[in-house]
Formats: sequence, C-alpha cells, structure tokens
Amino acid sequence: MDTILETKQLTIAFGGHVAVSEVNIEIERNTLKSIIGPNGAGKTTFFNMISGQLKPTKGQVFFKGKDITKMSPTQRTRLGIGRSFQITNVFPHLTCHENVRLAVQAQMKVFYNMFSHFSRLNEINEKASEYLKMVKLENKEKELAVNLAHGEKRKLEIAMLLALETEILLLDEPTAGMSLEEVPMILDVIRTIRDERKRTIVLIEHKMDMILDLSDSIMVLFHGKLLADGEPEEIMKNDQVQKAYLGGLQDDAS
Amino acid sequence: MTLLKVDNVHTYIQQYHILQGVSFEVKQGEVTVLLGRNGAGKTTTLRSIMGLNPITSGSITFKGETIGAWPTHKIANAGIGYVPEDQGIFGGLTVEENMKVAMKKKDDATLERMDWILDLFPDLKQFWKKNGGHLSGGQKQMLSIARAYINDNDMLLIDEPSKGLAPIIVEKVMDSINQMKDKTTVVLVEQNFMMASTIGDCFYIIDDGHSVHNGLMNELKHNEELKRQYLGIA
Amino acid sequence: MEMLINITVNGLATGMLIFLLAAGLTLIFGLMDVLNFAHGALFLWGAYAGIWVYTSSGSFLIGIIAAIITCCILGYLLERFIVKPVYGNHIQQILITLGAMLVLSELVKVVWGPNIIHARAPEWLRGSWEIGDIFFIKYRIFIIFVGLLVFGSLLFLLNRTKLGLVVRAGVMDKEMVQALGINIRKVFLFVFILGAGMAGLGGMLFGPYSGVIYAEIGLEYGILAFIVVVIGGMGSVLGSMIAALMVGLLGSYAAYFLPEIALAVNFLLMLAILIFKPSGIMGMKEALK
Amino acid sequence: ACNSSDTGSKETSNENPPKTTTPAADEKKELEVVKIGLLTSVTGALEAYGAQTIKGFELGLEFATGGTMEVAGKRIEFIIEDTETQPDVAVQKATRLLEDHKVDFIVGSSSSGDTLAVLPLMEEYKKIMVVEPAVADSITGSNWNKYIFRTGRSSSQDAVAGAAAIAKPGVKIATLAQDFAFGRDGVAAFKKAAEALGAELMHEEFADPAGVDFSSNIQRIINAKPDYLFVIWAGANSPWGQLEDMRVQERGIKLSTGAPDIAALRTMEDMIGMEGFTVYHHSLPDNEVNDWLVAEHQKRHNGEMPDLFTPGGFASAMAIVAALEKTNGNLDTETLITAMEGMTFETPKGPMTFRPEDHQALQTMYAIRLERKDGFDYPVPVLLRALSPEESAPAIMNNR
Amino acid sequence: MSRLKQLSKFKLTLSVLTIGLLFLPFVTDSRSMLIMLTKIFIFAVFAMSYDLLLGYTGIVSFGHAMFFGIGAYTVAICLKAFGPSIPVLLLAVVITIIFTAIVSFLVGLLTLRLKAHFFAMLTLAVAALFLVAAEKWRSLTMGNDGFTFVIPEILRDRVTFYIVALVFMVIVFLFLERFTQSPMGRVLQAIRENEPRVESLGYRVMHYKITANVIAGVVAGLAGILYAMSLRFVNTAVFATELTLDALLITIIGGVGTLFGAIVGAALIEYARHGLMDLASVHWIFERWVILLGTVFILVVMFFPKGIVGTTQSWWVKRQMNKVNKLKPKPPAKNKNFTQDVG
Ligand SMILES: Nc1ncnc2c1ncn2[C@@H]1O[C@H](COP(=O)(O)OP(=O)(O)OP(=O)(O)O)[C@@H](O)[C@H]1O
Ligand SMILES: Nc1ncnc2c1ncn2[C@@H]1O[C@H](COP(=O)(O)OP(=O)(O)OP(=O)(O)O)[C@@H](O)[C@H]1O
Ligand SMILES: [Mg+2]
Ligand SMILES: [Mg+2]
Repeated sequence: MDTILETKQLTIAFGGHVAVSEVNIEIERNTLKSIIGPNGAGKTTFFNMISGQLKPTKGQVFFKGKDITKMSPTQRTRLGIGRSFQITNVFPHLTCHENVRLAVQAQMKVFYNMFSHFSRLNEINEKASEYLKMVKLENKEKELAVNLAHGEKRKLEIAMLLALETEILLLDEPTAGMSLEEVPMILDVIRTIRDERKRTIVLIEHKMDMILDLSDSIMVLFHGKLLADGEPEEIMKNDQVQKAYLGGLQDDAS
Repeated sequence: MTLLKVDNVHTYIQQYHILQGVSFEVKQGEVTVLLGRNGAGKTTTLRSIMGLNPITSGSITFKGETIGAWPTHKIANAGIGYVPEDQGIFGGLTVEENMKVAMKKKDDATLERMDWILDLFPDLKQFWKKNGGHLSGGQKQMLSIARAYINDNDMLLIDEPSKGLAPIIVEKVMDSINQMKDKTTVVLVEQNFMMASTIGDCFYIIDDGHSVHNGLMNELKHNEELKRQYLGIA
Repeated sequence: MEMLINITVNGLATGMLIFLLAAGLTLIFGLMDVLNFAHGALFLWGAYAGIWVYTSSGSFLIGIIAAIITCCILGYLLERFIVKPVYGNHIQQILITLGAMLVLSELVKVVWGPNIIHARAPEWLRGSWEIGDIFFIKYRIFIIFVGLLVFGSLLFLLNRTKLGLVVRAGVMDKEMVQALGINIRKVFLFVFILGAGMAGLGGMLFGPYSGVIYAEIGLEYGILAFIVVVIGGMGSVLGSMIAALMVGLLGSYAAYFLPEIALAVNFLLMLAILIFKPSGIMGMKEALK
Repeated sequence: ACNSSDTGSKETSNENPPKTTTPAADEKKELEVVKIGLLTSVTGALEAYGAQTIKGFELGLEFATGGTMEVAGKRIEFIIEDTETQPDVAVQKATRLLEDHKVDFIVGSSSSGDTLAVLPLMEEYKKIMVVEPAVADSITGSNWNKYIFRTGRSSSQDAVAGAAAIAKPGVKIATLAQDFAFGRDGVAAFKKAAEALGAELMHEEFADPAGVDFSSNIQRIINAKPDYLFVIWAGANSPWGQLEDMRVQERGIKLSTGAPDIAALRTMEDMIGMEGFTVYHHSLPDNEVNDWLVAEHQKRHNGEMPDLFTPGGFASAMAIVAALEKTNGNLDTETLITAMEGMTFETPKGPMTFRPEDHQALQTMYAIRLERKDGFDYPVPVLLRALSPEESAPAIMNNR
Repeated sequence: MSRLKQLSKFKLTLSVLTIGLLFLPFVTDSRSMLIMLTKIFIFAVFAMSYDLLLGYTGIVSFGHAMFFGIGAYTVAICLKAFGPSIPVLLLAVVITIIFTAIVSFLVGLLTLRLKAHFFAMLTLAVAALFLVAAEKWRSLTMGNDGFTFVIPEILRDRVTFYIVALVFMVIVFLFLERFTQSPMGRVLQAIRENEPRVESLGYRVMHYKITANVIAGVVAGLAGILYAMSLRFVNTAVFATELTLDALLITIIGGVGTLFGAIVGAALIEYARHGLMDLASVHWIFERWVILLGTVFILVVMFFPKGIVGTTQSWWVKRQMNKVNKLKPKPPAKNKNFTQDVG
C-alpha cells in the first residue's frame, strides 16, 4: 500500500478537553477517504492539525513519509496539502475572480513578483476563470465575495481549493448549505478527481448517501477517538456507528 | 389562522434588486418550508421579515400588525425568534453568555425551557463555559438554535438548521420542532429534503427573488415534475 | 522607607487620576470598539465647565456635577451626530472624531479664552496630613478614593448586569443582537454617554491635581488614555486600572530612582507589556495571533 | 520696498530698494510703504503669547510714530501671519511674507522652534528679523546670522537675572526644570551665572515636561536640602501646587523662579513670598513709555493690563522705527544693520541696546518678590531691584 | 472595453496635470505657492507610504513619523556635519535607506505578533522612544529647539527644489501604483482581508508584511529628507505623533487604499488650512479656522465615506454599471476602493 498521509498518536487538547485523542491513521495515495462522526467529534480539529492551523499536543503527521508536524500551514500547502474550510473562509472584499486568482497564483509559484502588472498575467487570469466555471460561478466573477449567498460562498471555497492543485485535498463539509440541485454538481467534480486517481481526497461530510457513494474507505471519529476505519459497508454495519451517529433516519435520505 | 403574511415584498440590497415580489402566508401551528436553489433569495426573505434587510415595497403582517417598517429589535420582541444562516454566534462570549444575552426573561418557564434545551443538546451543557468561537461547526449550529428556543416566541425563522449537523442531531432538531408545534409556528429554510419533507406542512418555492410555487408538503413529495424543475431532485 | 511610602502613594494617586481619565475610554473604545479621538475633548470640556462652575459657585461638588452633566450632554450629541453613523468602521471613526476633537478643543478657547486657567482644590482638600516624614496630600487621597469608587461601580455595572455582555455582543454582531430583541442603538448611546460622563469627572478632577487647565490637555492626555486602555487589555476595567496604576507608580519610581530614563519609562513599559503580553495585561487570547 | 498698490512691483525686485523719492504714480499722493511681517502664534498652544505680542506691537508702532504710522516719510504697514506653532508652517508663512508681501522686516515669533526654522530664510532673502519673544540661546548663538536682532530676552538673560536675584557666596541652590531644551539650556546658563556669583549648585532636577506628578522630583530636592530652589518652567502645567503641598518652603527651602504672565501668576497663589526675577510686569518699570503703554492698553483692550510679552512686541516696533529714523528711511538692509548694531532705543522697560556682536538687546530685568497686593486678584511681583542691562547681559555665544 | 478607455483617460488627465505642475514655476512667481505645493508633494509621499500600510496591508501604525524623522535628522545632521554638498546628501540618502529599512524590518517583525490596536500602540511607543532620544541626545540634535543647516547650492533655489519634490512624488506614485497592482501587491490586499487564509494558500505572510513595512518605512524616510531640506531646519517635531496623525488624516480624507487619494488628501488639507486661515480678514469667524477644519473632516466622512477619491471612484463605477445594465445592475467590475475596517 502506498501511504501518502499518516498520523501517529495524533492528539490535541484545549485546556482540559481532549478534542482529538491518539489517532493513528494511514491514507492511501489516490483514494478517497471520508471522515464521519458526531458534532464535536474532532473532525475539523483533525484537519487543522494535518493542514497546520493547529499544532498537536502529542503525536506526528507524516506526508509522503516526511514528518511535517512542525511545519507551518504555508509550508504544508507548498508541499501539497490543500484544504477547504467548514466555516466559509474567503477574502470578503475581493471579487470571486480575485479570490480564485490568489490560489492560482500560489499554485503557479508567482510569489514575489513586485512589478509586472496583473492584467498582463493572462495565464493566471484565465485559469482562475476556468475554476470558477467549474463550480458554476462564472456569472459571479466580478462580484465581491461578501455579497454571495451562502451556497455560492461554499462553491467559491471549493474553487479556491481546486485551484491550488495540491496532491491531497482536505474537504470539510463541502456541500453544507448547498442546494439540492447543486450538490450533484460538486459531487461530480469530486468524483471526477477521484476517478482520475491522480490525487488523494479526504472528505468530512454528514450526508451519508454522498459518503457511501464516493468513499473508498471511511474513518469514524467519536469523542476525539478513532472508533472505526474501514470499507464503507463495514462501517455501515457497525452498531456503535449506527447508534452514536446515524440515528434511525439515514434510510429516508433521498 | 394566518400568523404571518408576506405580501409581494421587494427588497433591494444596495442597488441590487434581490427580492422581486415574494408572497406567502404562514398559518399558526404549521411548519412552512421555503425551498429554492442557492442565491434564490430565501435568506433575504427571512432577513426582510426580521427587518435586517429593509423592504422597499409590499407588506409584512405579523399577528395582524404591519411590521414591515419596524426596527429589528421591535420585530424580535413582537415574538419572532431567528436562527440565521451563519449561526450568528458571539464568538468572544461563552456559551452561557450567548444564552444570557438572548434570554429576555428569567422566569420559571424560561428555566424550564433551558432544561429542555440542554437535554436536547447535551454538548452545550458540556461546553457551557467555552467560548462560542471555539465550538465545532455543529455545536455552533446547536447553540444558535438553542438561543432561539430559549424565549417564548410565537414564531421561529430558522435558516438551514441541518447544515453541519450529524444525522442524529438533525433528527433531534426535527423532534424539537414537532414538540413545539402547538405553541410555536415555524418558517424553515431547508436544503435537506428529507428533513423538510418530514416536518413541513406546506412549502413555498422561491426562485430568482420570486415566490413561484406553493402547496402542501405531501403533494410535493410525490410531484416529481416540480421537484425536478425547482429542486433538481431526480 | 518613608520616602518609599511617599513616592508610592503619590504614584498611586497619579495612576488613579490616569485611570479616571481613561475609564470612560475603557467603555467607549475598549468595550464598544469606537476609536474615539474626541475623548480628550470630553475631559477637556469636563475640566473647563467643571472648574468654571466651581469657581463661580464656590462649591466643588456642584462643579463636579456640572462637569459630568456637561459631558453627558456632549456625549449624547457626539453619539447621535458623529459616532452613530460610523460604528464598526475604524477609519471613518478616526477622521470624524478627530474633526470633533478639533472643533471641541477650539470651542473651549472661544468660550473661555486661550489663557491657562488656574484650578485649585477646595479648602477642605488642600494641604496634607503628616506622620513624621510621611505625608499624604489630601487631594491625592481624595483622588484615590474617587478612583476606587468609579472602579467599583464600573465593575458592578459590567459584571453584575447584562450590559457588558450586550455591548460586547453588539460589537461582534450588531444585527444578531437586534434580532434577539435588544435595541442596541439605545444601549450604545447609553454606554457612550456613561463613558463621556466619566471623562467629564476625570477632567474635572484633573484640574486641581495639576493646578492648571489648558486647551491642550485634551490631546496630551487623550493619547495616554488610549495607551492605558490598550495595554490594560481592551475592554477590561481591571486591566485599565492595573495599567493606569503601573504608569503612575512607574513614573513616580523612575523620577526618583532613575531620573535619566524617566521620560522614556512609560513607553518602555508599553513596549515590555506588548512584547511579553501582546494582548495587554488583562487581555484575552483573541487579541493574539 | 515696493508700492503698496501693486503694479510695478515685479520690476522693483527687493534687492534694489528704490531711493526715498519716486512717489507712486497714483493721483493721490501716496507715501512709500514700509512693510513689516508679524509672524506669531495666533492659534495653537502659544496663542496667548501671540496675542500679547500683537497688542504690544500695535501700540509700539503707534507710540513710536506718534500715531501717524509714518516714519522718515514712509508709511508703515504690517501683516500678521500665524505660525500655528509649527516650524514648517512658520517657514511657509515667512516665505509668503517675504515673497508675496515683500516685507522689509519680520518680527516674531512665539516659539523658538518656529523662529529657528525661519532664520535661514532671512539670510536667503537678506532681510532683517527682529526676534520677539522666542528665547532659545541658539537664536543669537550657533544658529545666528547677521540679519537677526532680538528684542526679546534670551534664556541666558533669564538665567543671569535669576542668578542675580538670589546667588551669593555660600548659598546652596538646587534647580528644578523641565527635561527639554528650554529647561536644560536654562539650567546650564543659570549654573554658570550663579557660580560666577559664588553660589554652590548642589542639585539639578529635571521633570517630565508632559507630567502631572512632580512629587518624586520634589522629594529628591527635599532630600538634597538646598537653601534655594530655582525653578525654570515653561508651559501650562506647573509644579507650584505640589511644592506647596509638600511644604517645601516650610522645610526652609526658599523658592525662586521667573515670574510668568498674569494667567500663570494666578496659579502661583502658593508661592507668595517667593523671590525671583521677571522680564516684565506692568507695575515694575517707572518710565513714560510704560505709563503710556499701560494707559493705552487698558483703553484699547477694555481695562486689560499689558502682560509679560506685550512690552516685547512694543519694543520690536520701537526698534524698527528707531532704525528707520536713523537711516532716514533707507531700507537697504546693510545700511539698516549698521544702523541697528549698537543702537539704543526706548521701550516700556527703559532703554535697550542691540549688542553689536550678536544683536541681542540688552535690557533691564527685575528682581522681584511675589506678594499679595490690594487691587490684584493674583500674586504680584514687587520690585526688589532693577537689574541693569549690563548686569543681566548674557555671554556672547555666536562665535562671531 | 469602455473601462479601458476610462482608465487611459484617467492616466491622460494625470499626465497633463503633472506636466502642468512641472511648468507652473515658469508661469507664476509666487514662491509661497511653490512652497505650499512642495509641502503638499512631500506630505503626499509620506501619506502614500502610510496608505501602503493602512490601505493595502491593513496595518495601523501610530508611529509612522519615526521613519520620517529618521530621514529628516539624518540629512540635517549629515549636511551640518560634513557640509552642504551633493555627495553628502547622497550619503544621507543611503544612510536613511539603510537605517529606515532596518528599523522598519524590526518593527515589521512585530506585526506578526500583534493585532491591530496593539501594533498601533507598539509603533506609538517606538516612535515616542525616538522622540525622547532626539530630545536627550542634545549634542547632536539640540533637543526640541532644533537646529538649522545649509543645503547644497543647487537645491537652494525654490523652483529647483519644487521640481525635485514633484518628480519624486510622481516616481513614488508610479512605483507604488505598480507595486500594489502587481501579484505581490494583491497578496498584500488579501492579507488585509484574511490573513490566515493567505497562509493556507501557501504564501509566507511574514515576508509580505515585512516587505510592505520596509517599503513604507523607506519611502517615509525619503519624504522626511525632503521635508527637512525644504525647511533647512529640523527639530523633534518630526517624530511627533501629530505628524503620524497628519499622514493618517490625509490618507483617510483622500481615500484609504487608493494611493492617489494621498495626493488629493494632502492638497485638500494643506489648502483648507491656509485657505480658511486667510479668510480671517474676511470675517472674524475665520480666526477660529480650526473649528472649520474640524468641520471639514466631519463633512468628508458624511459625504465621502470612503474618502474623496474612494467615494468618487465608487460613484463613477456605479454610474458606469448602471449605464451598462439598467434593468438589473450587475455588481461593480473592479472594486479596489473600499474602506475596510482595520480594527
Ligand atoms: N449584500 C449583498 N450585496 C449584493 N448581493 C447580495 C447581497 N446579499 C445577497 N446578495 C445576492 O442576493 C441573492 C440572494 O441571496 P440569498 O442569501 O437570499 O440566497 P439564498 O436563497 O439564501 O441562497 P443559499 O441557499 O445559498 O443560502 C444572491 O444572488 C446573492 O448573491
Ligand atoms: N480552538 C479551540 N478551542 C477550544 N476548543 C476547541 C477549539 N476548536 C475545537 N474545539 C473543541 O474541540 C471539539 C472538536 O471540534 P471539531 O471542530 O473538530 O468538531 P467536528 O468534528 O468538526 O464537529 P462538527 O461536525 O460539528 O463540525 C469540540 O468539542 C470543540 O468545542
Ligand atoms: Mg467540523
Ligand atoms: Mg441562504
């Protein structure tokens, strides 16, 4: 098995509260892994430690075999770990296009260009437009991000992540608040990436149908602990998961 | 009895004409669901009712009074609770303080409701002294709902409560709405069709700033055509 | 030993005075997050109006009341016409309150003339009590007393009532607070007036402390008030108190023991606090990155 | 050096002043005009001083010309410009006076910084500046140029006067001053003067100029146990109340300082009995000019008395008129300088003389005691002895 | 397409204006006007450097005067000590650049640790320490009395100096304009918006903030050199908080984040000051012109909430948009001019 991301004894505590506790996980290259778990289980926190927003109190994170525990978010992004945020996290007073363009610019490693005028950098501009089109935001290109409806912001968030073209994509509830009609579109985007088998995706979601449809494997967090990790069917059969997380309604989901 | 009547409301945000004639009625004791795609104007509709986005024409009547031009706090005090789309948690305040700010009275009924809420969302009890900003996404959503439940409101406007909630909590929220039904009327914006169809009594579809269709939820459940047209559900 | 007590008491009193000047700003800037550069003008007006009424009526207490009332009225006008349209926008706040500052300071000169004005403590607060080589200047003890009183009432108001919470919540998300049925405009107005009134009190008490009042105290001590609020930790009354006392005491000790660096000591203190406790003395973690 | 009414002004550049004749070609027979720019603080922290200078200057001109505003066949006009007590504004305004108004003299200004900033311009434009009342020693010291005359007294003069008032062999003196240029200069000069008179300077104390609490400084002075405490203070906040509160005088330390203007004297209730010096108080000089000034000032300014810097403004006007009389209206700068060097002229403080070396006007200063006096609602400086111009002459510092 | 034309129209106007200003000294001989314009240019540069921090990076500084002061003292001390020659002036420029770069680098490091108000207070403290140092090091600075000095012969002429200042301002404007429009400049604006997010896109925020600080510091230092040379005098006022407040006011009045606003703001404030004061002879009320100046500030906020240039720009853009699409107006195309909350 070709492991791209690995955590060892990954733990973090806020004050006395242990949000993530000794999680050991290996994620195989070019697969899609989902993380599920009740609210407050530590899913987002787990992401934060992988992408570098939070420093673990204990344990390590390995990316392609390299210990990245001490690296800053910037360094990790440059290594190839990209993420989207659960609470929409964009540049509110820049236009959609500029938002995405910043991601493209980073991906193309145009970091310290002080003097060429932006309008000259056609390639960057075009690429940014492409990504916007991919998430069906092409008609909002020139709109300031603050003025978007909630679902639109979510799409922008995803476009920014895609534009980074990182080897691994961490998606934190990408479809929360997205309308029924748009979810399949995002699903398609994710599915395409998965099917190309060129990148690794880690997905946090509460929409079980979607998870079952996409995942190669699922891990379950519960009170910060790794409760289960395995094939989708296996997980769905797990009693504890049923009780603690799903309740009785998942069958009704359309 | 009609509790809330929204009649041909138009709302501008800056120079943009966002709501272009939204009308609907909410009957006492019913759960009315607003549906529609992203950017259709659902949130703006709720905000207009709350007086957060002032309407430019049309009228909004609540309990027989025209509240369209009232300031927000007066509308809230008339008995409308609001769960905003972005949760509106005061990040620098603790969970307790968030609840305290929301609490209008401190009588027995309120304390009783408080107990009920904490039973509903034990997470809040666990993190009672924690900063609202440090909660997980779902916990924030719970807190936001809890804040609206704490007062004795005649009506609740709830914007996408299920987003970010684990299925088991979604179930609880649905339960809670059902439990309150006799006292409190609910206007719900929801993308989770399972949830909407389970607890909704009637529905309105908003599209591009207009209310385009309405009916009973039971009808919609079986009207594949409508679902496909407006909701993209095949 | 006696010397040390003298210096300490004097430093404490100066610190209290600074606290009184800054207390209103703790509300207006610390809590309500309004960069009110006109705060100095408020205590300037408190000083002038208060001292004027005091000298013409002969009663110090009436003077204090006049100072507070004047500043409450000014506070009301400032909030309604100057600050209200710019809540939440620091940049506009800076410009508009600086404008108000210029207007108000200059108006002081129009009303009371450009000369410095003598301000003396009332008979019953003049002189000092002496025990051997230790002496307590009466007016300074009085200042310490008033400072503690104001401090206590502020703590009560903010910690025992919902007011502090509501204001903080209102600053974070005004719309949401309104949607919870609170008339945040009124709350802000009230707190602003309260802060202005306290500035008036501070200004009035400043007069006899320094012996003179003049139109420049607004800017001079306005900046000091900002410093105290920030290094105390935004919005923390206790923090402002500690910061003010530190400034007072350190100034006093430095002037005695290290006169060479006395001029720089305030700023060194500020640097030290900001470097070692970047969110201020009583600041919450949010202030940190 | 041009016609007041304009037209030919461009041709008559200010470097070649026309000779006394050539009347303007107007139908009315116009006199040639001498223009004086009065550069002073009309707003800002020193506004009150500026107002005194202006009033004094107006009255001085009137007195000197006998009310005609004419001298040696020329009419005198003056233009007031506000420096806002900011050096850059002072430069701007001075240039405007020199360029646009083409003034022949500049008088000013209230602050040393403003004045210093203007000094190079005078050299550039080769026009005379009568400095009044800025005190910095460097104006007639290191930054001096030959176009600069000063009717105001310098820091050193203050110091010498202050020393003369109290320093004697065997007297132990401590100083208290604010920790900035004015205070440091003043103390250094005072020390020199007082030591020359045989006194011992045993302690120097410098206080934060922006402070409100000086008790630590005072405490250190008390510890040092001097006979006298000499205070050099400028600016609004003052240590008097605290000196009283800490019973400095009761501990046998006599206080001494320069008596300030009337507004500040009001703050010195606690200093009654203090012996020191002053530049001016309207009750001190005994001469006709002063009598006229006091009478006229009251008449013009509804009963108000001339204040600390009023006679200075007056003197600067007197100096200019005297110089013009001496050159017989010749406005050539070099001629004027020659005329003014060593010139003695009348002022409300008696005769002053521009010392040829550094153009500092030597003038009478007054040793005084603060006393309560009937008819005054503030402590009044009462004359102990007039310090003659020679006695209060400062050292020459311009290395000429 | 039409926007492109607009843009070039704007540029054309600017060029014409610049050329007009260049030739101004040859048509008027009012030196006091030249001095006033010179001062406007210098303050415009100072304010532009401030705008780079405030408007483009979201950093509030209350101590920006320290760089200005460093420049002013460096040139004054050099010219006084080594005589008024061009090589000495160049030496002063080099020293200023090095010194301001070092100080702004160090101060910039602290922006990483401190948030808005706290950083503002820190800069206030650092600048105040410079002020105290200038006061205390009297052998070098003569304290707050200050000292005069002589500048190199060829710059003594006000016209020459005017042109130097004008050219300097234009160069700085073009330089900063280019910089803020560059990819790097855009990252700065993103930092102002949402710093952690920039990090997670893979940018090293520290490098950008420090770069902005250093550029702003050096430019302010150069403005300080010109300022001192225009006065031929320097005192501790160049370190005063009031000076920073001036820069702040100019930037805000002109429009935060517009660069050009700094020029307009400097002109407006300077003109308002003197214009109002000159009216004193018209009516006594203008003797209290400070009141009117304060009122101008208040009115600017009320009627030009984004500053003069900022508000005009948005008004213009909005008008264009309305023209293009009357029925359902689309949002503004390019909106770099907004007032952002810096707190
Ligand atoms: N402040 C604003 N300025 C300009 N346009 C806005 C603003 N707020 C919302 N809009 C626009 O109004 C439209 C309706 O927004 P609204 O938030 O009501 O949609 P919604 O139906 O709630 O969508 P979602 O399901 O994504 O939450 C969107 O197209 C949005 O871009
Ligand atoms: N910065 C923080 N400070 C303190 N506690 C925190 C912080 N961040 C997260 N927590 C706590 O850690 C726990 C895990 O939070 P996390 O956001 O990872 O949950 P989650 O699994 O993503 O939940 P959700 O599905 O609701 O988003 C929660 O109880 C939360 O309150
Ligand atoms: Mg989460
Ligand atoms: Mg919405």
